[in-house]
Amino acid sequence: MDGVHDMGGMDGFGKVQPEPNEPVFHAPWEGRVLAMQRSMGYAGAWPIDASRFAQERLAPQAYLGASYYQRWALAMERNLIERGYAGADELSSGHALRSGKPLARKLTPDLATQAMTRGSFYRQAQTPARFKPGDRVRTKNIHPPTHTRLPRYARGRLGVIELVHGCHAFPDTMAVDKGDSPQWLYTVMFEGKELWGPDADPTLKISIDAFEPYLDPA
Amino acid sequence: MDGVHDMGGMDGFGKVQPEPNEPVFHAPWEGRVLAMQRSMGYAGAWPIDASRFAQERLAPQAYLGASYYQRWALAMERNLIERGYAGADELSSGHALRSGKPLARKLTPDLATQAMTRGSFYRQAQTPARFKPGDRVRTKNIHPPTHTRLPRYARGRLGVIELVHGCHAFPDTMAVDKGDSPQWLYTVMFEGKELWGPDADPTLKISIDAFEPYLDPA
Amino acid sequence: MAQHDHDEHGSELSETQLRVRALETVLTEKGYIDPAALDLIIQAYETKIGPHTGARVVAKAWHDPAFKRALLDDGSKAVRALGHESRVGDHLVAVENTPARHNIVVCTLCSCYPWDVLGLPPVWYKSAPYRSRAVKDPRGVLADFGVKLPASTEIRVWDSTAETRFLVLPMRPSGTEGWSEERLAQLVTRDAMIGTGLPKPPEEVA
Amino acid sequence: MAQHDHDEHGSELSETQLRVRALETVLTEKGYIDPAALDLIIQAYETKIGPHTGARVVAKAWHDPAFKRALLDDGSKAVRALGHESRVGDHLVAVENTPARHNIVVCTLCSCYPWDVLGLPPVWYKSAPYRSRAVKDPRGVLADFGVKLPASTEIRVWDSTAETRFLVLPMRPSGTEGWSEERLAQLVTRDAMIGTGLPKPPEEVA
Repeated sequence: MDGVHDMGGMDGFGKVQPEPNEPVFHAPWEGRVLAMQRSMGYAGAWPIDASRFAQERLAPQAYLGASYYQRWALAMERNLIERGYAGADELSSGHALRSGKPLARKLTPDLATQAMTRGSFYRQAQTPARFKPGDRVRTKNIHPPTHTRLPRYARGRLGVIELVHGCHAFPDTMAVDKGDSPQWLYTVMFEGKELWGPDADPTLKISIDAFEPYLDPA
Repeated sequence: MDGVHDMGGMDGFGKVQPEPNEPVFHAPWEGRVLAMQRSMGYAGAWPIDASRFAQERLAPQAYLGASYYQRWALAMERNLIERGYAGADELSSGHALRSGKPLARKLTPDLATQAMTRGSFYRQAQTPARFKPGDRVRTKNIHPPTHTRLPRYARGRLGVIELVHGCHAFPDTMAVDKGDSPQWLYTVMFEGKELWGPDADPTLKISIDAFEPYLDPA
Repeated sequence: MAQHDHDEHGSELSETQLRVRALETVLTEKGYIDPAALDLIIQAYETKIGPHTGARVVAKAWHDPAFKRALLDDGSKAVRALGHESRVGDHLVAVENTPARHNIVVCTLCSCYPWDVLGLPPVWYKSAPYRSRAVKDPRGVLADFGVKLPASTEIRVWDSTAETRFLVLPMRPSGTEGWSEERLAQLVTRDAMIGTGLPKPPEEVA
Repeated sequence: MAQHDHDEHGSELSETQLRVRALETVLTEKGYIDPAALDLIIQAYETKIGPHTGARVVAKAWHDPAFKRALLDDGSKAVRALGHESRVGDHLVAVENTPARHNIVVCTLCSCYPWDVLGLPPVWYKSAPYRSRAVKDPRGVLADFGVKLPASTEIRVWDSTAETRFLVLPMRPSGTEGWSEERLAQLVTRDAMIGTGLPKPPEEVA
């Protein structure tokens, strides 16, 4: 979806403000949210793409007004309710009012640290890769109303395949529970002026990682 | 600039909510803001393009959080300060602390109603029109950091000239006090699928009014 | 500010009210504006300028084929020739609905609107939902207004990105043969002239 | 939740704190999560997983040409072979700075970041100013960090739009000939591995 989360190239947000000696968490609740997210992910409650899509569906002003972990918490609440893991009544009362839904597994303390490594998104290729390094491609001008990882600033643009990352689970289908639909994944490199016009920094090159369905030969 | 004001095609804002029997103003201050704006415009304090550009430069969250007339008021404050008509100290104290800057004219009660008609933006053409109805054009993919009236959703897209509106003052230069730089103005029509991809409503056609510098022959 | 002061007397002033009052005081004290002129502008929008002007234009176009041609040819010139008490500036473009094509007007970048013929825009016209969706999902927007058009009707969206202003000329409802201009004008809603609505059915007008 | 409770004891709880506590209670009572496992995850990010892992990887690449080749060839495999206590998942890609090219990593769509080697991302990395500007005006972003590169240096921005994760391999500072891996690692800042900073100059390390 073309939400405010898709902010690459948007002007007006001001300067980047690094924080010296930044703590890992700014409040204890941030750590709880992070750990709950990882724990529910380990349990197989929903894929990471569904977490992102739930964040994207926050109202634009709410998205911009919330901190990173606040967005996570809001997205988690939404996924819990939408997927029937908890009711809005339970979240507002702060207690379970019904028994839970079965989950594939549960993250217990003995498994906690080993479960922290990221999972693999590699999948068995169904078809040979359509593109190889050096190939010229044009990204599609698509505007799906659901989750996609093709940012607006890089749609309908001419680029070059730089890396082939193998075949990966496809976020666009994962986010809406339509399976992992494995797709070849490429790093596609664009000249700055192709994305930002003739006044762009001439030394600038930008890449995205693009799934094969996002690309046409050029 | 690619600000959040450029929201054509952005998803996530929800349904349109018509208000039955809506009043002209929802609070008396709204009318004061509107009338001050028109009054300062009549006085020649700054062009309408500078009002828009000042709104666009509000922080994205502030822009989305403010109502229409709140944005006008914030933009007016910014133009007053940036152009030396009033100091931030005066606006915060609520009183003039220094004498005013000369203005071309002043809107007095006897002139009020006749001054309410919109001004003309027609200008003498410097060159013949480059395009005529039926010509195919491609909008440029430009991303100026300043004010422009070429929306992001219609950049780098193929369209057809539908109407020629004559030669008009150019907002891109007006907004930054670089003169009216007269330019031919055209209604350019796009097919829905050219803007929104193959899944667009096949009956949809969208036009923008585009100044000649936004267009290349196609 | 007399009326303004009176309205708010005794009520708690919001931050915005206070800020706007400070603005007006500074501009007045600086000699830039005359509050009495502001009163007249506000009064004009509250009492004189509004969609009834556009409605009369539409009704005349329905009634008078020569005027309709003139309106579609040059909106500003045609409306000015009517000699309305509210003047009409340049760059007004009238766009005609037909059985094959429905027009909708929006301004995605700010909220440009044909003030001279419709008055000040409603809040929804200036809102993010309308500005964002009208160019991408106009049928969804029409559904928000309870309007459903045949799937075959072309939807033509006009994004007001310059100083041109668009007035939709809706289709004359059937069953109004022989009606006077005045009676026809009662059928013409503001939303019908933006394209988010249709004229009233004849039976709603006495 | 013991530590969590203790930290907040006696202090006023914010709306967010209360909401997150309700969430944890519901998930625990439903049997989905074990708060003791959460404690261990938090503890790991606070004490074990962080940019020191990436710094050791970079220092080894500076020190050992064979490892550097392996790292650039397959980041995940090379780092896993080091046998760090914090495990490294798939899809890690190391990108090398040279005098001709400077790499910067961003995630415009959310905030993807190589947690396994750098720990959790700083707030600025997740902020709208960074996410929006890094792909369009990376030199402006570098200026916000006080970094100025030659105008001729190519700026190569990697937008992490999939599950690949990027680690910048910065240039080894001159004047560090003969240094041990441990000493070299002290030069490697987190920002240098994101591309918004440069390694420390040798004189800053004892």
